[in-house]
Amino acid sequence: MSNIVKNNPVVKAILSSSRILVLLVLVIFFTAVTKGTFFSYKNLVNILYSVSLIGIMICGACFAVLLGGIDRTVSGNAALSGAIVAMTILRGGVGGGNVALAICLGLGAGILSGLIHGLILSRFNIPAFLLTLATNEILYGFVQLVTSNTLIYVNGCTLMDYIGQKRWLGIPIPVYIMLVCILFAYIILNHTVYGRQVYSVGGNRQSSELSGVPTRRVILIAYIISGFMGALAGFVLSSMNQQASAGQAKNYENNVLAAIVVGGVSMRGGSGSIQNAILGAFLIGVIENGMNLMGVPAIYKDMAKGIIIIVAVAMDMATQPGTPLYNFMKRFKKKAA
Amino acid sequence: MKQMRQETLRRIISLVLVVVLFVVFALSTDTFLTWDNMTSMLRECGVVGILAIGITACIITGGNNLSAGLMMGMVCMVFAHLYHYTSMSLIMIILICLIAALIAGAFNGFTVAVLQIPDFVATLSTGMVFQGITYILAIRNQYGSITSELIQNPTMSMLGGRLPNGIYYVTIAWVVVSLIAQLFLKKTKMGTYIYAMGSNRKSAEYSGISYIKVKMVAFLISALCSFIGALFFLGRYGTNDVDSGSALSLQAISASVIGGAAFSGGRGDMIGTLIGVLFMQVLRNGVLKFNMTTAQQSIISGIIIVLMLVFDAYYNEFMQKRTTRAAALAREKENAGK
Amino acid sequence: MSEKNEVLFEMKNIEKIFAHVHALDHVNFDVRKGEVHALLGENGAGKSTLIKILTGVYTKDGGEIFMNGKEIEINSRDDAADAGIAVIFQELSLVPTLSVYQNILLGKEKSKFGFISDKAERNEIQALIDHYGFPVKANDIVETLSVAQKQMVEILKALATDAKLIIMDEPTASLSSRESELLYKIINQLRDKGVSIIYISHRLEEVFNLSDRITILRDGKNAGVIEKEDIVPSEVVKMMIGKEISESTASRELHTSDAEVELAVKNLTHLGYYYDVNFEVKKGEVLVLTGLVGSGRTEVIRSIYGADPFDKGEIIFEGKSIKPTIKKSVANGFGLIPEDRRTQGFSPLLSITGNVAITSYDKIAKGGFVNKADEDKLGHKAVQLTDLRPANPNVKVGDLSGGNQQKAVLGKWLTRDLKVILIDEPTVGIDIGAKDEIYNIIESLSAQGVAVLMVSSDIAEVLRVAHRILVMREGRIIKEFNHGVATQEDILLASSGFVNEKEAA
Amino acid sequence: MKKLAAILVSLLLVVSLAACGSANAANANNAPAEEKTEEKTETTPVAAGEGLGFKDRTKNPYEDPMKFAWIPTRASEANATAWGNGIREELSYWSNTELNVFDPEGDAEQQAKIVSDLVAQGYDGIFLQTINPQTLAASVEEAENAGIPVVCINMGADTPHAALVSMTDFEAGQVIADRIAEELGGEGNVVVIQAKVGAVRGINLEDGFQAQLKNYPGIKILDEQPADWNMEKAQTVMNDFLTAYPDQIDAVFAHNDQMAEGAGMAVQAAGKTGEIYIWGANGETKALEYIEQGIITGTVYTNCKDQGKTAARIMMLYLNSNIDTSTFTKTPVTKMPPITVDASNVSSITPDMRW
Repeated sequence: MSNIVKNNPVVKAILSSSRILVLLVLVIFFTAVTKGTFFSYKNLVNILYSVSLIGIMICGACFAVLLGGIDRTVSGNAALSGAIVAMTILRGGVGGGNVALAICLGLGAGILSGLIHGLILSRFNIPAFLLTLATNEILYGFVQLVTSNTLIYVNGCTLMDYIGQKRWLGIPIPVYIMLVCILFAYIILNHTVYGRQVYSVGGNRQSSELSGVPTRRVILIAYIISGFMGALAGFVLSSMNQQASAGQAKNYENNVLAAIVVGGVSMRGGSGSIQNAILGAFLIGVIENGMNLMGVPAIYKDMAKGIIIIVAVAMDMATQPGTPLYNFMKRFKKKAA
Repeated sequence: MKQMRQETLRRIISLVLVVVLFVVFALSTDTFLTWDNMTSMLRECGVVGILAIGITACIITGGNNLSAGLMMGMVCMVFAHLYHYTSMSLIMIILICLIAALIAGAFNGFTVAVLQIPDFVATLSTGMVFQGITYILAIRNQYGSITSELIQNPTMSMLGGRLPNGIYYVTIAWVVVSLIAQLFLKKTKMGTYIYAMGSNRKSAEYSGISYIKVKMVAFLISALCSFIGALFFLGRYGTNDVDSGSALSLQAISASVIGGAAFSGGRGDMIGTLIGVLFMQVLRNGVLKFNMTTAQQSIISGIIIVLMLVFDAYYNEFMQKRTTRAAALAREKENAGK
Repeated sequence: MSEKNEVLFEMKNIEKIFAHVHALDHVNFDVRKGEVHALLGENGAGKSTLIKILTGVYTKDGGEIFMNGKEIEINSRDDAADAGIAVIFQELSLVPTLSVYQNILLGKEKSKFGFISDKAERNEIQALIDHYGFPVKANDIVETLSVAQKQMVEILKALATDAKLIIMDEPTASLSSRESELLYKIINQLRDKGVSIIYISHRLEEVFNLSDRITILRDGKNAGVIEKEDIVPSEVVKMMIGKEISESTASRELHTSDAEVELAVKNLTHLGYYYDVNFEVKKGEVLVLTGLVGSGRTEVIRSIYGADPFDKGEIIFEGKSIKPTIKKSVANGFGLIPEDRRTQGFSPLLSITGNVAITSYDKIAKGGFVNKADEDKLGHKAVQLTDLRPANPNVKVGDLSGGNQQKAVLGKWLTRDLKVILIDEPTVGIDIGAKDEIYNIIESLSAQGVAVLMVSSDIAEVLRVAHRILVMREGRIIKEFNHGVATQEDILLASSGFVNEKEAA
Repeated sequence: MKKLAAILVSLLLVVSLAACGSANAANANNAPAEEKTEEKTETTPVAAGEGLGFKDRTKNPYEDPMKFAWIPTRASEANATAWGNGIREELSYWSNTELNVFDPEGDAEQQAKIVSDLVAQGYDGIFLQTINPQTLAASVEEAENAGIPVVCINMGADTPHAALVSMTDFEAGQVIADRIAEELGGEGNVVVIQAKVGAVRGINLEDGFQAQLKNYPGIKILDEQPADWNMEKAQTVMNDFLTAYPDQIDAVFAHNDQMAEGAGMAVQAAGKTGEIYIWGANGETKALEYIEQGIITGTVYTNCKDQGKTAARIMMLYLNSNIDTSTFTKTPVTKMPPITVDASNVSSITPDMRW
């Protein structure tokens, strides 16, 4: 029996990726406990919907993490773009509430913020975690200026209503937007020259430099994409809520980071894929949804998320030679064999 | 000129900045340089400063500790829980809180050193676990909702109190713990090992220093600081709620890096962190004085921190270029001589 | 220098086998008390393997080690340390942010309940420093010290553990001559105090003055032990080189001597690194820059490639003077095989195909989109061109052996239509078998008309591959050899500063 | 060099220590030995008999330059904005007044720090919506003792202060419980979408709701999950409720309008609008429109702008009187009448009353 399992490629792929394993276990467990309601098409759509915002942000932040940086400004960009879009539409000043212009301004702000981060981070070697920690505060400062600390309620805009409320073929629009972003990130990372350069620079910046890869430009574009995706997520969030507020999307960067890490993208850069990062987000979404359906009191949810992340990352570490866990596993297998 | 150590110079820069900010704020508003304002500003340094001490120890080993604030919140909740639901004596409660903090510190150490999960990710998740424990231990009212409870205890409220002329006990504790930690870092064997492990792990391990032991000690120091911080937190506010301390970790990390600690490890010490905390509070307190809206405050303090980071990175680059150039010129001079 | 015949360490018929290749074959080696014993031999002759066995980094497959006559086992660095053996490697293992005395006493601090008596330790180390007259203070922070000073701290670290034997591996490689003089003085002082020293260096001049005895290794076997009195430079060199040169297949004479000049360099100068460098490389010619480490060769080719700047002089490519940048060089058909594979050569987490294709996306991508089929073809072509075994281009380069990694790095450029290839120490740390394959690749490149500019300090390799040889020393080209005329001795003597009486043409 | 920096800083602090004589600070780690003796007593800091104290105030609030501060729990929330606008509108009649907004972003300690800092800056009056009554007690007392009246809006502090103009969260919870029970005819299942775990306003609403539900044994709370005050999380939570309890949910109680609107969206998407009663609290404009559109059933409306104006008037009253509010033994409270709004009377809330 064991050799059938061992050399069957599908099984091997599943066994090797610890995350899919954890996911499978969770899905089976939740389905059993909720007597099937978990494993329904409607619930799957709900999970995708609950994960859509984080998913869009991941499609941006993933580029920065693959290059070894951690971009905490996804939330700041989201809040700023949402506020700008709402203000432009509501005030109707510029171009009479013209939606297209509002969106351009909002996404433009995200791109500008990404450009500034990219310039600083590609020129100086500052830990991205620390720089974006400070700049996120600055972005939220600007959001307060734009919204002058009030809640902007936008109810007249058909496009935002469509994105925020309507469904197409039973699936909410933000899910489609997320899927488009994932496709975009997947194509860029796996099928374009830029994607190859991201993995090369993330793995070894000096060897890429000597191979003629424009490393500074690669880093700059990564943060522009990250800024753009943050802004897009902000626009979708404002559409969902039909409002923009100064405290919007707060602390989303922790969820984005947790998902990317659970997805097996290494913090040192160079390894990990967008599919796995999204899988990480989906995994966390499944946990939250499963616990909701089981009626698990809210107070246990945070703890469960923390433990799941530790388990998922520890399983990864066990596959890397040299770590005590790896040696322990090796000794364990030897004893078992 | 003997080439100055990197963080010595960084500390001088932050010290100069503190003095500059101090003078600017003192001159431009008359409400800044009052004794009351000074003591209240030094009081604000207290709890975040004590946490920063523990976090600096973790950063020097080349790691980080994002769970310090949430651990403090957990220790507060352990105290509130025992105080509310049991009639233990104050000493017993404080003892149990200390043990809880040390266990949490050991858990951090285990996740980082044994499971080898990168510090950043590990402490992010252990922070969530501590948050969960805080929720579970929270005090409930008759309807079962989470509530917070006023701790009526003369000893505890004294901790939040101040000396007759105004300096708060928490400020004194902050300075005392800083000095103790500085002595520990500079004068003890384990202190040297913490620096060695952060600066060059391979060479430290070759000299027989165990990575797991050093990491465990660093996280236990951080746990102890969270414990002390928790006592003074309860002393000051007389109560706690479920997200007490959740924002403190990031503030403490920024303070210790501004004070000279470097994420790459092996750099920084407690005096630098003390200055970093002072810098943050002078900035925060001063900016408040200008009737700026909170928007302007966060923008200005954010920009000041970014400028400092950029200057620091530029300075390091400049020094590196200078030393390689100097070496080349030395060879040149000698070569020309031949 | 009193005759100290009492043997401190003795290694008898030491065996070491790597992948069924005899790295060490019945090697005998002994060190007397208070003696400077030099260990000489070509690259790959087994010097570093022998030292690694003595210091517990490797374990021996056969033979015994004696200390003061008694047999001892050295299986770990701690055993070596207990036996009083200290070693100073090229890449120093100090803690940059700690002070000198903290580094020296790291792990061995004396303390009362954990508290270190700072003053006592500092004075103790300062006394040791003054005793040897080192130009460094116990309180200095290591990162503020020069390379020479750091090396002295390493020596102090050995002395502090009252090491009986200090092994120095290429200590003067990156030192200026003034700093080297200081090191020689210190070595003599140590010798007078009864400390034995094993000294490994390619600088023969230095070795001949310093050492009391010389042991020569060749292809993992003893090639002779010579006392100081009867050292004859040319004899020593002959014993070192005796290795038969694996005859290269290609004819060594450049058949079309009137081949067009591909690359020319006119009095190139970069202050502090190299001065007035002039040479030309014809199409299909293999020009090798040889010389000791630190003689400026790597800096020259990095400047030609555009990775480093230069102060004066001109680089002429296909007749036109160019201001090289890496991007332009790659476009012009240049290629660089960097000095340090691991940090500069490849991206470890990418597959062979990934690494190879990174330089040729201008060819296999349209409108920014990569054509996967072409990319895979490129990967297979690279594997096939470099005869990389196992021939699977999807393996991560980080997981390959040293030789295969170098082939992958070569593959990065072979798959492009190259005009000039710059190669820096191609076969460092590669087993003998793979070396030949790399030489074949270089020869096939030359046959296709690619101008090859190579840097190498492995004399046998130089003779095997080069059409023309330039010897550099301290940033200047001091000698030119046409192949066929030069022998290993000439090159070795020239690069280590002995001008051979028979002036080569 | 490093020595100099270290000495300079510690000198700065040590000197001030020495100046104040022997520091008998009970250093934290050697905890005091004294046993906890007395019982936990009720908080009545000032001896009951003393009563109202008086103090002549030098400034005339209607002419002299006055500095006021408004510190909500989170500046970006709709009701906080409405209160702020109410205060600003009222104070703007007198040109000598100045109002600055400070946003603690939902962090109780941060709010306490801001209050004690404003005291040091010599503000004349503080408007406050406390995040946690106990956490803010110390700094509010500090302000009152400094002669700065503290008028709280909707959530006070556990110490006597100038005034509390409160919405009636507890009563609102009760009213909603009654309306739901009435609509369901005493029988049915309710799901509750709670505020952020530990948020005091959410707790008061919840307590009122649970207290009132005791009189309707037929109404059962199926499930409770927090959605942290925000709309998109509420949509997700409601979707999960609808999946977990298909066709069993009769009513939804959300701790604020935002979450009720989110629930309304989810119910609308599930095509069950009208079948499930959805109740929120606060009465922001968007909720009123959702009631008009029938997406949610109703809410407890408070005229927050009016509430802000009331608070401003009370502040000006105290500042113009010579009542020393620091001698209060109990915080006087004025309650804003909670108006239960549903489709029937939503039009009675005229546009100018909407915030």
